[in-house]
Amino acid sequence: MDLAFTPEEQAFRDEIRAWVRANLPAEISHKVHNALRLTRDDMQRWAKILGKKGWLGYGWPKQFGGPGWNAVQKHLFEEECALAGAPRIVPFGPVMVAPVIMAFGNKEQHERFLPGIASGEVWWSQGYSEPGSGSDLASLKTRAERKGDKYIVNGQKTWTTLGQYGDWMFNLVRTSTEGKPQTGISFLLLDMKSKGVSVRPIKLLDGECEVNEVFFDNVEVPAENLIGEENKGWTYAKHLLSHERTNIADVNRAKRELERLKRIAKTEGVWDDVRFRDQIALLEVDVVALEMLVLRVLSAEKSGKNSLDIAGLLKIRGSEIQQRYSELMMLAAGPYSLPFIEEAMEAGWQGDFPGGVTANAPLASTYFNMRKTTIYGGSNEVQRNIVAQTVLG
Amino acid sequence: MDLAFTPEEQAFRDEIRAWVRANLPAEISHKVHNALRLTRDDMQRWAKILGKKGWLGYGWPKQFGGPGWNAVQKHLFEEECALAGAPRIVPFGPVMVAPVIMAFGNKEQHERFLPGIASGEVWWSQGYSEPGSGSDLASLKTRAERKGDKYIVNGQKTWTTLGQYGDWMFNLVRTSTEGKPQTGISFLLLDMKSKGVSVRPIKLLDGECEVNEVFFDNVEVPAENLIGEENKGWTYAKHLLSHERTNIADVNRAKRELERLKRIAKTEGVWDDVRFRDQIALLEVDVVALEMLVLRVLSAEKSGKNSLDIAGLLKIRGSEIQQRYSELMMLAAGPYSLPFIEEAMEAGWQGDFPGGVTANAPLASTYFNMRKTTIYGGSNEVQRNIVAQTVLG
Amino acid sequence: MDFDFSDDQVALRDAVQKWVEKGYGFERRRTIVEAGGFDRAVYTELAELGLAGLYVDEAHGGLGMGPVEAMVVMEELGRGIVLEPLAQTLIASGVIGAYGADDVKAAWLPRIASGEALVVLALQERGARYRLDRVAATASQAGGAWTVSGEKHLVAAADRADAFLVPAVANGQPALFLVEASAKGVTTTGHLTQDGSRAGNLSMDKAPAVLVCADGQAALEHAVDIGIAATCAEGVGAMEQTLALTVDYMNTRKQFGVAIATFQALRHRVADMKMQLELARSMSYYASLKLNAPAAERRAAMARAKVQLGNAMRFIGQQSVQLHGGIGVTDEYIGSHYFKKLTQLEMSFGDTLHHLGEVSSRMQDTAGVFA
Amino acid sequence: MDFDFSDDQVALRDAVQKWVEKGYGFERRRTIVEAGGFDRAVYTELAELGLAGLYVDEAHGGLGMGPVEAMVVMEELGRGIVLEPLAQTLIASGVIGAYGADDVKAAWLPRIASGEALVVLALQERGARYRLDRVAATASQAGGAWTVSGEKHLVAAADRADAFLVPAVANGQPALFLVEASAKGVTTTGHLTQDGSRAGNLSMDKAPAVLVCADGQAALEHAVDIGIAATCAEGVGAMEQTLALTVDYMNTRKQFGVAIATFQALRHRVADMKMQLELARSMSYYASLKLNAPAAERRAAMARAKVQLGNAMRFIGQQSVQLHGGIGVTDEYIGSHYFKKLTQLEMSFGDTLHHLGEVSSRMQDTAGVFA
Repeated sequence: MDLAFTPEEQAFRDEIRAWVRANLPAEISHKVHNALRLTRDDMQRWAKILGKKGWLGYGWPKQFGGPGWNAVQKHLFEEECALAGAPRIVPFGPVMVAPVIMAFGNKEQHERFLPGIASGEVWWSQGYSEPGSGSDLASLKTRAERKGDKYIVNGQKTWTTLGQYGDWMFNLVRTSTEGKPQTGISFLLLDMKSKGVSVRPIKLLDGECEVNEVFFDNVEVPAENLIGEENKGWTYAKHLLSHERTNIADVNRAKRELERLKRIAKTEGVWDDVRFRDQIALLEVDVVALEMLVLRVLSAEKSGKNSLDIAGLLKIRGSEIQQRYSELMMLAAGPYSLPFIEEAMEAGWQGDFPGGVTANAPLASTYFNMRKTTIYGGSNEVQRNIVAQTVLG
Repeated sequence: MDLAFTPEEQAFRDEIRAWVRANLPAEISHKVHNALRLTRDDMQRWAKILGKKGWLGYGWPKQFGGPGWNAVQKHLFEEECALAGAPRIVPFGPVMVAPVIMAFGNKEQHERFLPGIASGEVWWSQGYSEPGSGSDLASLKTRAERKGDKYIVNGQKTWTTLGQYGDWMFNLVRTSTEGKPQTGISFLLLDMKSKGVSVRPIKLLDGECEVNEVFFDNVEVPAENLIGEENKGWTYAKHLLSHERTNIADVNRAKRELERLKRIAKTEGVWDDVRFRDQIALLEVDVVALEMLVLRVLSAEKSGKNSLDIAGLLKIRGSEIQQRYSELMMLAAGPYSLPFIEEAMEAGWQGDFPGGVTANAPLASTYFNMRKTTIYGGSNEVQRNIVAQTVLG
Repeated sequence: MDFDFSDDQVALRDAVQKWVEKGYGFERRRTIVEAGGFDRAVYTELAELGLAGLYVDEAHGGLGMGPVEAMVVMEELGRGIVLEPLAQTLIASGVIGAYGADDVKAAWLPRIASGEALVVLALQERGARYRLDRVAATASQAGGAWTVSGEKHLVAAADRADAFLVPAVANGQPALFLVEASAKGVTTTGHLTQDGSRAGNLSMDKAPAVLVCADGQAALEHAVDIGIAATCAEGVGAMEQTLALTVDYMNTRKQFGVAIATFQALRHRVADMKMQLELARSMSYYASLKLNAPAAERRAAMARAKVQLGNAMRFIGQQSVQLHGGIGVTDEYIGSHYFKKLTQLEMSFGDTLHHLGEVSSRMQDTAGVFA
Repeated sequence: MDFDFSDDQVALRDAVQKWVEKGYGFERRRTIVEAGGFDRAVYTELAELGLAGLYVDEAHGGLGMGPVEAMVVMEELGRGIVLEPLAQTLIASGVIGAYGADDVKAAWLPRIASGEALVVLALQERGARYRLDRVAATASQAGGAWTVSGEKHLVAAADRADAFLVPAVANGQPALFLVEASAKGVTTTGHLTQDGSRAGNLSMDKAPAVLVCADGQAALEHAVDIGIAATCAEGVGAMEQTLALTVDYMNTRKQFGVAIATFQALRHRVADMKMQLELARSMSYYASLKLNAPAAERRAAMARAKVQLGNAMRFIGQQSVQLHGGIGVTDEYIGSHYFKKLTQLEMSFGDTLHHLGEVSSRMQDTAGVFA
């Protein structure tokens, strides 16, 4: 047992750190460190920089052009990116669909789709949730009917994160209504520029359009875009979800944001208020405990011993912590988190924010936005069901 | 709308206060104020004093010899008793079985049982729960078979509070196994000195024997001890439970104990610790809010308007608050709550308690004991089911 | 001890409720937010209902009502998440009525009651946070006339108001002044706030002012306490509607073939929301019923109430969003606007931690509602 | 970064686990409680397993092991809610080993390792609460010999121990002394504590003493930190067993015709217990892995760990009782004894609020495990 990273791991970290600090554009990290609005260009610019280095698919095995890092290395990479203020990698391409394509796609699909994902050129979106199918995902209704060498897709997806920027979309579609709901689902890749696809951004409570509805009206999809076998899509989707992902805890971001919270508390004069500071202290304990939990999972993955089936715990705790730091930031600024000035969330805004600290502008919006974290990716209620199942049977 | 009690209510309170202060034995109130061990004699002594005044059945209507007080008057009586450090009235006779006897018993039963309850001479116990029937009370199995003019009772009750002192016991017994479980239950009064009754005290985690198992081995009970009709006992029991009882919130005791907590915090040197004091302040808010909730219920009962169906809320919140003040008292004394010296919980103990403050002796025991409050009387989980039912349907 | 509403109070509630239901639908509200968060026409409608004069005595053209009536009204405005700041009018009329000289009353109360003049409290200064004893604005007197200089933020409807109640230090002591929007040296700006309402900065450079009360600390505390009681009531209305929306949704939304209202874990959450709502309502009553108590008792009561309300608003707001799932975080769904309103109310007139500190520092040996 | 246990550590765990299962059943434990909460024979058995010498170097007859091994052992003792205070032995051997002069080591470490001498920390003074910088006991030197006077409470197994590690003020500074139970001027008393173990008062009236460390503050902090790490591990074992008992009960107990493990609200409670357990285990690892870090880093880590453990122990203990219902509060059911153990552990070596204060006062700009 050892808490310290090995010299090799430390050297790896140093290498990543040096490269990230040298290559991450300052104007982007400035936005991330201050929770300012990121554009599509910001996100894709960073993705392409990573892609060029071969690190956008940082979790990919070498055979598909990835760096072949182990769990600890992946974590260190994520941590260095987060602490440096890099935008989160939009996961739908490199993290979510790519492993499915690798595992269940054919060679043509590998060659056709993986390069665009690895380079950051092609923006992928996720088509899972539907208006009637949230926690009960298997009840999805979007139909794909096979007509010759095509599928004709009709239906609707929703909560499609950043779908307004998407080039391609991976979808769970219903290809059969026989048997259990899970058995009639297929995994289909779809060009979002196809005729019949329309995207409607959904404005969220913070005023931003982070998610979308995507409508399919007789969209023709070549049958070659089907991954694996028809009606086996649920298995592939589960494979994707079951992949132990310590990153869902987002502890590296939590560390960065805890440091930001402390800066805000100092600026706002509550750092020396025992009552407020205790709240930060409690959060600090929570973050350290979460990080230790993540490290335990990483260690188990690395050694293959003591495998820990606690992805649900990571999701629950990670999301609660994200909500808490955003709440405390807002409460730290107090009245000065209340002005809602949309322009003030743009980098370089030269206006006069009430009280003079423009850094307070996004705090309430972030708090509002973070409510999503206990809902998406399998709501925390669903996660608790899963955890309880492992404990109680 | 008015927060103040009316002059008449105030005068009533003054009268009660003067009488209670004049008649409550000081050695008993000393024990109550310091959470020392109460004997059967202590409890019955106070009951008889009340009984002589006609106030043991303080909720009884005049026709049965009670004072005929309204909801507010009953509350004021309870409050004055609590604040003066009177022992809680053991409810099984005057508060629980008496109203059932009044409502569903016949004239002979009234004359036979009510005087002994009103005077405090006869100690009653409750026979509801069984080992297999807790939250699911209707599944009870204790059988009463009619044989001529007698019932033969066999089975077992448990969690019978203070049953070791009981003279009589009211029981829910199964007289039929037909139909729904609820429909085969009868309400039977049983002399605990009958042959075949045995009582086994259950030692609880605090070392005290507050509850008992009661076994029935072919106990003969005269049929005249049946209340109302055979197989209608569930209705009578529900009548008893549905009686809106603000007293289940126990807010008057909470007020007394909050004051005690403040005294303990001062003695133990944590009153001036912001961190600890905030915990007391939060509890103070909780207690005031609970008291306001109780007063709202009383007002609604008094006027007959705006009836509030929130007994479940009172039970939940009241029990949580009881647990919290006992927890904070223990934490206030910290290390000095840890000695477990059973004799130190006797009034007048002259031993040397570690640290010199004998008042710390019962704190942990009370904390342990209070865990029962969220379990008994319909667990808080059952109460939440009930509340949810009223809100969600 | 009596918590029944009088017939008049019930009639008042019905009138406001009817106006909200008919006159203040979600679409009208959205239009107002898009236009900047304040609509004078709406404010005029409130005044026409008599609400702007609720605290103004009849001699000055008002209804001469008290805190319970104010509570009834604010609950309904909260239920409708009405943007226009009636709480500010309660503060201004209450404070001028209680502390103003006769000429100040005569000049302002009738105009406030009629809705002609919107007067708001300009309280917030940078560095004060929620503390009322930190006032940087200054007042000075020359030839019998006062002028005030200073900068206030988060002033409700700052650039749409007609006058401001302004705490400023005069002769080393805080005093309370009335400064007209049209006065020389006054500039205002405006912006939306998180709940969709309007606020702004008030900047005063030797602006002519009328003295309302030389003992400004007492008047300011009273002003804030009127605001706290109003906020508590507004919160209760907003929470009640939030819970109602949640219950409706849970009984409608199906997952796994059944309404999500059937899941026990969610049911218990709803029971906890109901608990918080009823505790909050109880403490809102308490706040309003203590609003005319002596200052020390009044202040202690407001702090207690605001702690309970703050916790309740946060819990109910957050849980409502959670129980709705995705739809709960969308702008198009009205529930998210209740959540934002509840969030902002928690930070109005002192947040939960601030008032916990007030409760803590004011604790006595005694306990309970009457202690 | 590696959290796998070595084969030796696994073997150590198995040995202790086996001893607990075979040698320390509920009935034996009950007998010990009834006899006063401490059984020297049990302590001897622990010593025979080598555990009393875990921190003693091999030169002095011990195993020369480190904090991870101590953690492994304490987890198992916690799982068995063993009453005999091995944590005290870890403290005494750790502190004497780190700070004692060679002759003190030679005199005591072999006897500690063999189990012949039980040495415990006599820390608690009235008025100190959990603060380590409040020491009232005094030491004075005459003719090269030290004597100590003072009164200590809640000393583990006070009247069964052979010697005490005693903080006392010497020359205006706290120093750490060793006082033998048999020394002149020493009197002890004994009583049960809430978890069934034994403690007592230690009274010293010019009792002859041996100086262990003149910089008593540093040694005392180190002693307490060894105790905190041990307590965390003990808590993890006790919580794990508490959860296991609860899960068994829920899958057995039927109400309304089904096992109560089927009720979603209760299932979610169990998920929250599992969460607390895994967070606590993580922080127990953290505490043990930081136990040999420089003092400032070590102290900060212990405070963080104890906050997490305190919250977890309280939550899991309380929820376990609640999920058991009536049986959970009975003396005859083993679960209630776990609850009492968890309660007492929270108040050992500083409770949650105390350590929250420590975390708060030690916070840096940085965040995380390595900050």
